[in-house]
This record gives sequence, structure tokens and C-alpha cells, in this order.
Amino acid sequence: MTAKLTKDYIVNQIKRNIRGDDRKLDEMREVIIERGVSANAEGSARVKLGKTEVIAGIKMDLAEPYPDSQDRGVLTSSAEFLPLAAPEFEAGRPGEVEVELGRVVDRGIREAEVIDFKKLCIVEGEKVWRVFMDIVVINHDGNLMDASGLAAMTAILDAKMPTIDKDYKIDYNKREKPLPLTTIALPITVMKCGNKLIIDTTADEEEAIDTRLTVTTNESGNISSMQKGGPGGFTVEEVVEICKIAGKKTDELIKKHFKSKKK
Amino acid sequence: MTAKLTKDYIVNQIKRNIRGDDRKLDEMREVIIERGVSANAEGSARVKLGKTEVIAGIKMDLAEPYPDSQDRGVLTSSAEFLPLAAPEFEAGRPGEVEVELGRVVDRGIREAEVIDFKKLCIVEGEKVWRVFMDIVVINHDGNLMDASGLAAMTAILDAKMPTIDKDYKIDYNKREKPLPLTTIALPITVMKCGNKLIIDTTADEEEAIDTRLTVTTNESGNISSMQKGGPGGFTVEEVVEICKIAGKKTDELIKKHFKSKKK
Amino acid sequence: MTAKLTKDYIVNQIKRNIRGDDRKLDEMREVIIERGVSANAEGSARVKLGKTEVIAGIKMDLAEPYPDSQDRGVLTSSAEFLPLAAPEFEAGRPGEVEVELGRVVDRGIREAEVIDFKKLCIVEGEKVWRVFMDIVVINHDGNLMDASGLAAMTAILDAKMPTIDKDYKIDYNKREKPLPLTTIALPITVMKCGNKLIIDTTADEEEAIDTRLTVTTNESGNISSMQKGGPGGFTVEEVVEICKIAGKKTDELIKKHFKSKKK
Amino acid sequence: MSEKLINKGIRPDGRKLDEIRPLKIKAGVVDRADGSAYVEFGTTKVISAVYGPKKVHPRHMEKSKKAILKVRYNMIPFSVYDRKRPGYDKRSVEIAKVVSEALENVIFLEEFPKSAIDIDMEIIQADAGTRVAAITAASVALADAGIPMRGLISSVAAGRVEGNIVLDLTKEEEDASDAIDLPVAMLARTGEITLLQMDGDASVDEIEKIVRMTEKGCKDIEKIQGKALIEKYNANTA
Amino acid sequence: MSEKLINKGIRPDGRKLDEIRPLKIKAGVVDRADGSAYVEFGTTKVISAVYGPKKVHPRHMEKSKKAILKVRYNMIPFSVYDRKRPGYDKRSVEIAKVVSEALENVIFLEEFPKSAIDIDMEIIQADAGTRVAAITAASVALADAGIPMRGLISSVAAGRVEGNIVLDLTKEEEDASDAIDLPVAMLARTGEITLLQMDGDASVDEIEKIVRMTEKGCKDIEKIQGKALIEKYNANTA
Amino acid sequence: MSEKLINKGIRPDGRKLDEIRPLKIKAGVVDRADGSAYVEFGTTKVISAVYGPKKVHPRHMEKSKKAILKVRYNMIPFSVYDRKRPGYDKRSVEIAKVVSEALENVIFLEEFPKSAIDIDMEIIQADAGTRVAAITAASVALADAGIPMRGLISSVAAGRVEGNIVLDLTKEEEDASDAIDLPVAMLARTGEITLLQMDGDASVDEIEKIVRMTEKGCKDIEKIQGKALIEKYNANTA
Repeated sequence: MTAKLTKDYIVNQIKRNIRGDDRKLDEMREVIIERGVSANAEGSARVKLGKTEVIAGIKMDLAEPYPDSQDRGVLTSSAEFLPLAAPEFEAGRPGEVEVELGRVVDRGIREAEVIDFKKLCIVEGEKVWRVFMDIVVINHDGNLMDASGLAAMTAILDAKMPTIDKDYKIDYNKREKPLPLTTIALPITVMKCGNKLIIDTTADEEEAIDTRLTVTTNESGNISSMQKGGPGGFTVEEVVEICKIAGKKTDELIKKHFKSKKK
Repeated sequence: MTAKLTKDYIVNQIKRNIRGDDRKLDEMREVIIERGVSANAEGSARVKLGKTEVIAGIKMDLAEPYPDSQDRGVLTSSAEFLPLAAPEFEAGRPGEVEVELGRVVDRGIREAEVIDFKKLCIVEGEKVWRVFMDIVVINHDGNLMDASGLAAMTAILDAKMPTIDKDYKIDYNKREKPLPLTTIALPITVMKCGNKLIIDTTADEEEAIDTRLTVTTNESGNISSMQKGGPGGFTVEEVVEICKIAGKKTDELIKKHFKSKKK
Repeated sequence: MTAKLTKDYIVNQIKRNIRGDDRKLDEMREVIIERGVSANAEGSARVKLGKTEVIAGIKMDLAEPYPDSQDRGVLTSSAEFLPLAAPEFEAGRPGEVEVELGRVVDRGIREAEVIDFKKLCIVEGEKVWRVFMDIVVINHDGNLMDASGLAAMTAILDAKMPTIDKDYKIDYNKREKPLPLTTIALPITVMKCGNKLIIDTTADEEEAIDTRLTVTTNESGNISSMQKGGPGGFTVEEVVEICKIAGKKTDELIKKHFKSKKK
Repeated sequence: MSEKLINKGIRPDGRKLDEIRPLKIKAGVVDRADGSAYVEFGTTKVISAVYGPKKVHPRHMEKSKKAILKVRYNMIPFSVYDRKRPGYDKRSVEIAKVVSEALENVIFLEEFPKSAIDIDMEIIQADAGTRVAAITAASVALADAGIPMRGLISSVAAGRVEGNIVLDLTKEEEDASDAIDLPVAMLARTGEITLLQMDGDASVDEIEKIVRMTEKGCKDIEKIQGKALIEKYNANTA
Repeated sequence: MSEKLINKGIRPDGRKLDEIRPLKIKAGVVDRADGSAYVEFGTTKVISAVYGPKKVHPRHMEKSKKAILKVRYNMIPFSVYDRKRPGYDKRSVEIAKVVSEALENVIFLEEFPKSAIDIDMEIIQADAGTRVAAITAASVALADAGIPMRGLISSVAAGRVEGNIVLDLTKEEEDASDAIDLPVAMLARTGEITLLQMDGDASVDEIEKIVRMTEKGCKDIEKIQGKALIEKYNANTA
Repeated sequence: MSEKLINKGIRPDGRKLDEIRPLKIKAGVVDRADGSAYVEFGTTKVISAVYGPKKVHPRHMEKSKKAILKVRYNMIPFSVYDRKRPGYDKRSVEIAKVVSEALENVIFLEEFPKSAIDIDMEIIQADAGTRVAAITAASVALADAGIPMRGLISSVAAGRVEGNIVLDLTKEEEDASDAIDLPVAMLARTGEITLLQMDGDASVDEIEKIVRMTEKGCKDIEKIQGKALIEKYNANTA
């Protein structure tokens, strides 16, 4: 981490379009994506945004469907800040920041119907695939939301489904087909500093500015989830501009790192 | 709430048969009972005793019977002091006062066999109705026990059972029959101050005096549950006198507010 | 408890082969074993090692087998320091010392295959006996590990299995056969003080010295479990010597207190 | 199922597209609290109460230069069809967080250093829009408690149903196959958006229209909030 | 099932209607504790121990003018037929509360300001009357610890079985179809009732008779408690 | 199943009996931490990081004459075939305890009175020997953090497979019907054993041979640990 600058200094510099690491306000840090970090997971991925590092994994088992969607698979998500990732992180029941992180990434994937849950039904009303999507933060240097969303999406793309025999016993050693997908969706978080909008903030920057809007966009440019955070406010115009920034950045990330899943 | 009087002053006044709100020692505050506060509940009720306000609700679903009563429905109760009801209430696992409140109201209803649990059996040993009785305290100005018992009893009387189809799927939108009942039972709490007995105490009074006996009486004048609370003690004669007061007050409340369920 | 001696004094005395209660370093306190302390348990036992007192009990019910051992019964263990057993014990979720105690005793029994779990299978893959082994500490005067292991083993030997009818309903009033056993196994804990090895330490001694090795040995002299504890270290030679001491002491205890279960 | 919910701009309950459900607000409903409000938003019912400014407990959470907000959002067990078990759930934790952030900058917290302001929102009947009803209630409760604010926070959702942009969806409308739901909280006086969430699948254009519609809704709600506070004030001084 | 349990005033275990089960009490059974007692009430077995007066932890629970009582009631896992999972349960919380209130006014707590007295009651075998056995044990443990008290608290249940008013019911008797159970704790010296609970369906007349019968039972129990304390004292000074 | 795993002293993965799995260690992998290490022990993967010496929180756990160690061992949810639910489990509590005791005497804790040193070990992929990989990583992380130690702690398991004494078992080998597993941690410089656990059924003779074999393993591991630290140092000063 860079030497601690005062909050005011950081804010003043951003207002002059200057960031500590010489990036433009709408420039992401280097993105490194690596698949398959845990062979015991059905799918997994490590994502680095600069020094921020997150890993995500997909596990699957069989479960009963929810009463109101008897013919669809189930998605269960969690996010955890590992204590090793930052001095302020502690073990224990997930705090509100972890809860929000897990739920926002979950909704982005769920609402975009990234996974085709109808294809995860085995016996209607009785047996469906359950997909566990777990996110763990390894090093916290800001913008955990986007790093987590990118890691989760990559883990989904990396996943191979285990096979089941006629008694519905799962064989985790024989993984064959990929998860049935319909699109790719990624969150982009834009923060506000005075009247400036800025993306992919570092931990230092997040000490100084704290109002943000996270927008998850899919391959078609449609938005599947939004979440405002922090104490400040936005105008309608800012919301619209942020949606456009998120759409553009998502498009760039998808084109650079993924193959289309559109149907 | 009235201005804070000293504890000693309150005690001395009670010994002279004088209460802050000019009531007699054996006089209840105005009782306001309102049914149907939450349409999503099978039954619900709001009770005000002066400024004390409690709501109770009945929810139902299907469950397995207990091993030792295979042909009877199941009752599950809870009581919660909502943090909004008093400055000293906090969110979290229910404290001992909430636990006692929930259990005493539950036992009063259960032991009086208010609900005819045999009629809530669907398939013996396999499927019975489970009745959830939940109590939440909205404003705490004393005598939570009696307000809660009254709210719970009213919610039971208000309840309409949801219907089930042949696959035992519950339709909460089609509620038809009332719960099968055999009697009405209500708790009355009598507190002791020196050699005086006093009912329906306010929060101020409960700051000054704290030894109480709660007696739940049914329509026939029989007692189904008793619970002594607080640090002090009672003589046998006082216990008998309290039972009589409770019987009389319960009779008055039932006559004024309810239709008989006696069989 | 004896008057508090300074830690240094205790250590110096041990180095001169002197203990507060005049025992030799490799001498156990008086062992009192009593069976059947709770008639509601399938088996139970109270063990006193000097003033240390532990009780253990066995309860049984039916459960599903684990996926990876479909034809074997299940063992579930717990250990609790009752708050009455020492001023420093508190109610609440088991601390790391209780967790370790329960797990070490459990492994000693499990790995020695004391209980013949294959004989506890009723319907393969569906229904097996589950054995609960619970340990509670009543008075803590040191060496809880060995007292607990001895109590657990005795409770197992004391246990009579409840009977089941054709619908797999358990009758706890009709207990007939003993648990199917293959051997007896007991833990012996040896502590290290300078270059001295010492067994069956008191609470006072454990205040002064804290590095230990617990070795569970069965009737054949084979070791089924080892656990090093405390901050210090051992040489390979010390480990071997401790194994031998444990074997000898276990043999003496078994000969004195039990009938062989060897097959 | 092929029957449409919305015909010629008229919704199942007779409302126009940009009309909120009937909204009743009563301030000062919890006697012990420093401020409180009861809100019926359609058939959704909420009580909120405020305690404070008061001492911070535990002490180490205290901030030297401003008050801290402690916000709780809770559904009582019988507020929903499938009984809600009392206790911790992640949805409530998340809503408490975003509500806290929606109110934080609007309250003059710096006037009460080393203090806490507790806001409790309890859902009595949950039909649709529980969080917007809860914020609307909390905002009135804060004003009722005399906590100084830059203005009233008003809150409503808008969304899309069968291609129509509509204000304040009912549960029935939320179940439409193309439904999206976008709850917003706003300092109605300035139009500043302090809470915004969204689930669904919408274009940027649609998002813009939906957000603009919440603006209209919040202004309508602010009036009813203000009226409730005046009624309470008049009752007190009558 | 038509067979009666009680015939001509004699109960299944041969007791008369107003007779308690065999009661064994031993004081001073837990070496580390400041005071302790083991009680066998029929086949119900309890150990209780007392620590204190001692420092209060956490500090903020301390009271400036008297000691606080911290009471725990717990059933060990194998004390009952259906194994009791270790940990929090509401029944134990309630019993700890009423036991604490039964003892509070009897102990001279004001002699130990800013202190805590911890009482732990552990049920080893649960057949009937676990709470009355536990209080009986706790009271002896307090005396054994030298805590000054206005007298010994004694505890027993009475009730109705097949129309008979009986003292100290067994599990078999508690299962009678008309059974009611009324546990009482009493400062036997004065007859002051400090714990009273009841479940069942009884007239006021019956309640009166039952409570009066517990009075007789508590006086019997107090004698055995006193004897146990004298035995302990004699053993110590022997 | 009658096929043997080990033939003529060669194991399924081609290793000799006294050979460890391929071991990769990289120091300094977590930017925010004071020290950290990533370890791949065969296919088992672990990250460990160290924070401290730092203030103790909560304060009452502070020790006046030395630092306290706070150790966490955790398996991330997707590190195993059957997803591990996040949160408390007894196995992790026990491992954290024995790891803490394995490191305690090796660190010069008395140099940092009233301080805490936090060690977090996170299992990323769990195949066999997770705890020995975790200790090996923690030891490098401590050195990377500049915490003064009497030497590096190295850790490996040895055991018995089909009658052979073998070093560093794989999951496949652990499943052999006669398998025993004996993890050890050692101050490799002196041969002092600071962690030792064992499950199985073995004679004292076998135990001796197995423990001796871990000695050899730990010395091999210590070299790789040292190299990783030098690489990190060189990279920093390059």
C-alpha cells in the first residue's frame, strides 16, 4: 500500500483529475484473472485488480427446490473477508459490509439469469442442483465489489458439473459438462467525489470518498442490479451517467477476458 | 409516561391506596382490543392496556407431531420486546424476561387446552398443524404479561385456518374455518406492595415494586397456570386471595370482550 | 486444594523428584471408578483421580450413517467443563480446551475401534445406531484428559443398548445387550518438567508446568492416538519413553479395573 | 395467465401508472420513544421509533465528532405468509445498512458528538415495498423526535410491469414476468437520491424513466409526511 | 390404563399422600467450590456449587449497594432419555430466573456490594422435580459457602393425581391424565413462598390445598438440609 | 482393491518412501499483511499471513510480560469436495490450538509485552496434510514479518501405509486400510518436536520409526522455507 496520504489531499487531487497511481478517473487497474485455484471446487477463479485480490469458487450438490420455483435450481452465496486480507478484518459472523457484498454479487448474477436455472432441475419439486457461490477476499486494496463480481463470474464460467448416477449419488471426480449459462454479467462500481465520478478505487481512495453506485450489466448492455452505498447522494443525471460508464467498462472487460454466452 | 416519581413515594402512596393515575388498586386501565392487525397472519390482535401496547399473531403450517403426542397439533411460541418499545430494550437473543413472558403465556393457553389440539391432527404420527403464537411488545408501560396473554388469546380467536389440498399444500389465500377451541383463558398479574395487592401496574409502579404472581384462569374459573416472579415472597393466604382476584378479573374481561367458547 | 505454592518452588521440587502430595513422579493418585451415575443414560460412570472428578455418559438413538461409511454406526462426543468445577470455568460455547479434551478422548476410542461400529448398523445406508459420548467435569484438580478417558471408557463398558421394535421405535426402558466392543483403550498424559517426566498432575502442578503428551493405548499395547499440548517441545527419545510409560500405566489400569474385551 | 394486469394505463387496483398506493402516516404512536411513526403504504404496515441522541454503548463505538446511527430493520414473525423466524437474517442486515446510509448525510450528526441515535423499523404487515415504507416512517419518526435534518427523506419504488413504467408496485405487479423493482429514497426537497437499489433486467433508458418517476412519487409522499407532522404538532398544542 | 395409581391413600412407590420421596443430601462435594451440595430426591440427582462473593465480570453488571446473583440451571446431556444437546435452551433460562428470584431476598446481598455470587445447578439424573431438587441443593451449597441468609430455602412440588392431593410427584404420577404439578420454594422457617409455578387445570380450592401441602413438605426437607450441614460441619471439625 | 499402492518402495505418485511431495513456497504474497506466505504441498494449497505485534483487543486479554498469539485455521468453503459451511467448527478450533502451542515457545514473545501477534492460515485446496502445510506457511509468514524466532518451524506428517513407514501421505495413501497418520512440527535446527498428533493403531516401535522419519522431512522442508525467504529478500532489494 502507498504511504498514507491525508483524506483532504486525495479529495483535492481527484477534483483535479489526479490519482495517487497516475490513473485516469475512469481507468481500471491491471486486471489479472486466473482460473482453477482449487481443484476440489467445481469451478474457481482468482482475480487481481491491482493489489486487491479475491478468489471465488463454485460447489454443487443436490437439494430440494424452493416451494415457489419447483422446476429451478438453487443459488446460495456467501462472501467473507478473510482476516489475513486487512488489519481491520476479524473472524466471526459476517459483518454488514460482507453481507452486502455477497448479496449484491448474488443479485447481479441471479437477476441477469446468468445461470439457466431451469436446466438445473432434475426431478421437478424434488431434486435440483444447488450452486454454492463463495467469495473470499485475500487482499483488500479497494473495489472489492467489482473484484468479487469478476471472480464469481469467472468461477461460474470455469465450473464443470459433477455427474450423478441413477441413485442421485454425486461423483465429484467425474466432472463433465459446463454450467448452462445464458449471458455474462459484471458489476462496475463508480464512486463520487464532489462532481467527479471515479472507478476502481483503491483502499486509500475509499478512506477519503465513500459514496458509490454499483451497476451490474450483462452482455446485451442491460442492467440486472444496482446498489447505492455510502452516506452521500446522487442526482438522476449522475445515476444515468454511471449506468453508461458501467455498461462501457463491462463491455470492455467481457470483450477482453471472456467468450460470449449470449443465446 | 408520567414524570418520574421516586420509588419510595410510589410505595407510600400505594400503601395509602393511591395510584399515580387515580385508579383503585384492583382497577385495570382502559382495555382496547383490536383484531386483524396483519392480514398475512392467520389471526392477529393488538391490545392496549393504557399506554402499554402489545400485538400477537398466529401463523400455521404443517409439521410432524411430537413423538409423545402423535395425534395432536403443535404449539410454538415466542415473545419479543421490540427495541422500539422502550429505551432499555435491545435487539439480540431473547433475554430471560422475554423468555419467561413467552413461556408463561404459552403455558396458560396450552394447559387450559384453549386449542383443541386433537382436532389439528391430519395424519396421525405424520402430519399435524403447527400453530405459531408470536408476541411482540410495541410500547412498554407495565403489565406486559396480561397485555400479552390478552393479545395472544384474541389472536387465537381471530384466527382462520388456511386450507390444504390433497397433496398437503397450504393455501394461505383461502382461509376458512376458525381454530377449534374449547375455552378462553387469560392471565392476570397481581403485584404485592407491603400488604397491599395491586393489579395492572404501570412501568413506573414496576420500578418501585417487583414481586408478582401471574394466574391464568379459564372460562370455568379454573386455573391453568401460575408463575411467581420477583425477589419477594407470598403467604399461602395471599396466594389464595390472588387466585380469587385473578378469577374475578378474568371473568369480567371475558364477559366484556369475548363470546364463550365453553363446550 | 493445597495452599498455593509458587510455580518455581513446584518446578524445583519436581526436579528433585518431590511432589506436593508425596507421590512419585510416575505414580497416579487413588483411582475411584463408579458405574451407573445416571439411570437415564444407556451407560455412565464417575471417575475420581484424587480430587479430580469427571462423569461420562452414553446415550443412543437412531440416525443415518455418514455417506462414506454406510454400514457403520456413528459416534458423537462432547466435553464440558461445568461452571461448578472450578472458579475459572464459565458457561457458554465450549472453549478450545474443552474442544481439545472432547476430541482427544473421542479419537482415542474411535481409532482403537473400541466400539465395533459395523455391529451398530441396522439398515445399510439408512439406519444405524448413533452413540453420544458426553463428558462433564465436576471438579478440576488436574489431569482432566486421563480422568475423562477413563470415565468415557467405563461408561461404554457400562452401557446397555436400548431395544427397537419393527418400526424402529426405541424402548429406553428395555435395555438388553451390552455395546459390541473389541478392546479397551485409555489415555495417559505425561508432562515434562525440565528433563523429568511426570504423570497424573494436579491443578497446582499444571499451573507450574504445561507441556504434555497424551497417548491412548489399547489392551494389546498398541497406540491409537497421540496429542502433544502446551508450548514446549519433546525430543524423539522422550516421545518414545512417554509411549512406554503410557503403555505400562494403561496396562496396570486395565488389569486392575476391567475385564478384557480383546477378540 | 395471458390476461394482462394493466389495461389502458389503469392498474389492477384502479391506480394510474404514476400514482402511489393510499398512504396513511401517523406521527407519535409509541409513547416511550423520543419520536415515532406508523405508516400504511397500501397494505404494507410499518412502525418506526427513534431513541436519542443518547450515550453510546458499547463505548468504543463512540465517535468524537458526531453521533452514530444504529439502525434496525425487522419483520415481525407474522408479517409474512411463511412465518419469519425471529433473529438474524442477511436481508435485514443489508436493508438496515442501506437505510442507515440513506439517512446519514441528511441528519446533522455533527451536532451530537459522542452520541447515538437508534432507529428501529418494524414491519407489521409485509405486502410490497416494505423498505420504502420503513424509510418513510423512520424519516417522520426522526422529525417527531426533533432530530435536526436537512429535510425529510421520502421513499418509494418504481419499476416496469408489462412494459409500462409504473410507480409503487404491488405484490401482484412485482410477480409479473418482466417486472423490475427499483426502490429509491430521496431528499425530496433537493431531489438528491440517498438510496437506490434495483433487481431485474432493464436498459439504461428504462432505468432513467423509472428513477424520474420515483422523483414524482417522493414529492407526493413528502407532502403526506409533512401533513402527519403538522397533525401531531397541532394535537400536542391543542 | 384403567388401573389406578393410588389405592386407599397409598401410592405406587408405597408412600402416603403427604410424604416426600427418599431425600439424601450431602454438603461439600465439590472441592474447588466455596460451597456445594449433592441431592438425591427420589431418583432425581443434582449437584450444586457456589462461588463467591467474588468480583463482577463484566464490570458494568456490578451493583454499588449489593451483590448480584448469577444463577445457572443445566441438565447434563445424559440426564434424560432423549439426549439433551449442550447449550442454550429456553426452559433452563426460565428456571434459572425463577430460582434466582426465589433466593434473592433470602440472601443478605447488601453485605457484599460490588460482588457476584455464582450458583450453578447441574441435573445429573432427571426423573421428576428437577427444579425443586436443584433449589434444595443450591440452598445447602449457599449455607456451606458461608453466605449469610435469613434461613434455608426448601423446595418441593405438590399436585393432584386421580383427584388426590399429593406431595412430591414421581414421573409416573405426573403422567396421570388429571395431574397437576405445583412446585414451591419456601423460607421454611417463616412459610414465605419465594417460588411458585403451576401447570394444569385446578380450582382455587385445590390450589389452596396443594400449596398448604408443600408447606408441610418444605418443613420436612428443611430438617434434612440442616442435618446435612451439621454432618459436614462435624466432619470438618472431627 | 487387492492391488497394492506401494510396490518395491515406490509410491503411486512415483515418490520414494522418505520423500516429501513437491513443495512450493512463496513469501510475501499478501500486500496488506506484515508477513505472509503461500504454500503448495503437493496439491494442498495454503495462504498464511501475520499481523503484528499490535495492540491487544479486547484489552483484558493482554499479558504484561509477553505478546499473545492469536491463531486462526480455516478452510475456505470450496477447498473440499463437500462444501464447508463458513463459521465455527471444532476441528478448526483444535488445530488452531495445537498450532499456537507449536509456535509459542519458538517466538520471542517476551520482546513484545502487551502486544498481540495474529496468525491466519487459510486452506485454499485441501488434499492431505492441511495442518502441516498451514504451519509451514505460518512459520515463513512470521519470518517474513520480521518476528524474532529461535528458528524456523517446519512441519510434515509421516505414517504407515501397507506396512511401510512413509513420509508425507497423500489422500489416497491415507485411505489405505492400515494407514496411520502422524503430523509433526519441529524446530528443525534442534529437532525439538513442538506439535505431534496421531490417529490409528501402531506399536511403540512403529511410532518411533515414524517420528524419526518426520525429522528427515522437516529438515528438507526447512531448506525450502529458507530459500523462499531469501528469494523474497533478494526481490525486495533487487
